[in-house]
Amino acid sequence: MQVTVLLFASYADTLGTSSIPLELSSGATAGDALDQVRSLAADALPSKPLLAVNERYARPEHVLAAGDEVAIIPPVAGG
Amino acid sequence: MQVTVLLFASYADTLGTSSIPLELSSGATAGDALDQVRSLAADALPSKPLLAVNERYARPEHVLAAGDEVAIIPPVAGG
Amino acid sequence: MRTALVDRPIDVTALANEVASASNGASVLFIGTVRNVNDGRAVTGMEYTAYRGMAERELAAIAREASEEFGGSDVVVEHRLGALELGDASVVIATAHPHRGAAYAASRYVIEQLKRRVPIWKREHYVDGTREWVDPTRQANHAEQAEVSK
Amino acid sequence: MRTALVDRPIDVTALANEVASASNGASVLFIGTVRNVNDGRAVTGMEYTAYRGMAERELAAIAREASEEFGGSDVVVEHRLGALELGDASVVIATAHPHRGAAYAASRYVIEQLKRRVPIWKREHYVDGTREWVDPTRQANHAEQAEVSK
Repeated sequence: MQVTVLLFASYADTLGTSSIPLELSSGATAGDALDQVRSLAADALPSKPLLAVNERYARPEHVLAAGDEVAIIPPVAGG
Repeated sequence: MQVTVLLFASYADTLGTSSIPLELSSGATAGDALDQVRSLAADALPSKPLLAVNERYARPEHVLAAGDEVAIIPPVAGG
Repeated sequence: MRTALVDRPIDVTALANEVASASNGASVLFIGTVRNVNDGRAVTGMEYTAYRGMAERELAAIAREASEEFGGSDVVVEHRLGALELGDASVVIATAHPHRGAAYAASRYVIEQLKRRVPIWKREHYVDGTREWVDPTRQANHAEQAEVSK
Repeated sequence: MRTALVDRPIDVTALANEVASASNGASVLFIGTVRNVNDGRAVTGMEYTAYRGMAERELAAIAREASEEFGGSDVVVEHRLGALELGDASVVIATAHPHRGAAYAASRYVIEQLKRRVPIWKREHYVDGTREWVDPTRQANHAEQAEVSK
């Protein structure tokens, strides 16, 4: 199944892109998506960043569905 | 000696005036000034209101000097 | 730092600008307005009066205390006197500081002390045409009695 | 209740008016502005970016929570995105309630939660021409180290 991983701010700079399409096997989790993206970045991303699935915060164990939007969230700095 | 007693808000309404000149003997206190004004008002003023002398809060024992401005302060309601 | 009793509408934006600066990351504005209901009675307007000299002195002292106690916060306060209509601002407190904790704390300090110490009084005008001086000490009793009678 | 991410300057007066009403005796405005110094470095400007859909959703949730937790306070929040100059308001939070305690508490709740949960990021531009994404978790460490080294 295919999901989209979104990157922001410093993480987008690190990867040189703000969006990565990923092909994952059925039953894959948000953490699996993170691991794949980290391997693309030679582990330049932290190992336990905040994650969101479809615009809601989610745990790494969250099981993904085809078409999900997974976001890797750098430390937020609003205000 | 002469002092001036100032009245405000409900106390001014009760006494029908906002300023009363008082003749007091030397050594008289803010509390003495209050007692005189209360007797004018048939004790319609409370017995222990806040007092000020020359624009600063003062205790009833505060000894007055000629020309002092004594204020009897109703419960404040600013804001 | 500036405090004043004023006899005209308070310009909230002007006060916000007055405390704003490139070194202050946080501003807090408190705006007190005339409510249409107080202590359970329908209000149509309000009249504020003060022991002017003493009120100015106390208000200035409170602003100084707030600034000293909370990291040198900038503090500007205006309190309006005279006849006010529903929704009019009776008091505006503007505080600012590099960090928000101090700006909030200074704001809160000023309004609590103002309500305790500054010799200002207000007379409410009610829908039935009557007017009454507000006595916060008596209102507290009413509220307590209402609590008890529930 | 209204929350928004905006790409233009925030109109503080409009937000104040939006929460003002004849039944609310107290309004509190929090205004966060771009500071000229952060974490000890001279700043010349700031760039805000967001995960827009999620940030809007989180911001709305926070405003709802603040209103529910603090007596039905009115809550209006705007957070600006894009390029900001020194002194520009990045966020304005307006809360209002018949009583001031709830208005202050709701205001504080919104800014603390916003800084914790809303996916917004900022890149500071420094005097020396460099730019850096702000990481509050790393700044906290710096501050702690500074404390320890005193």
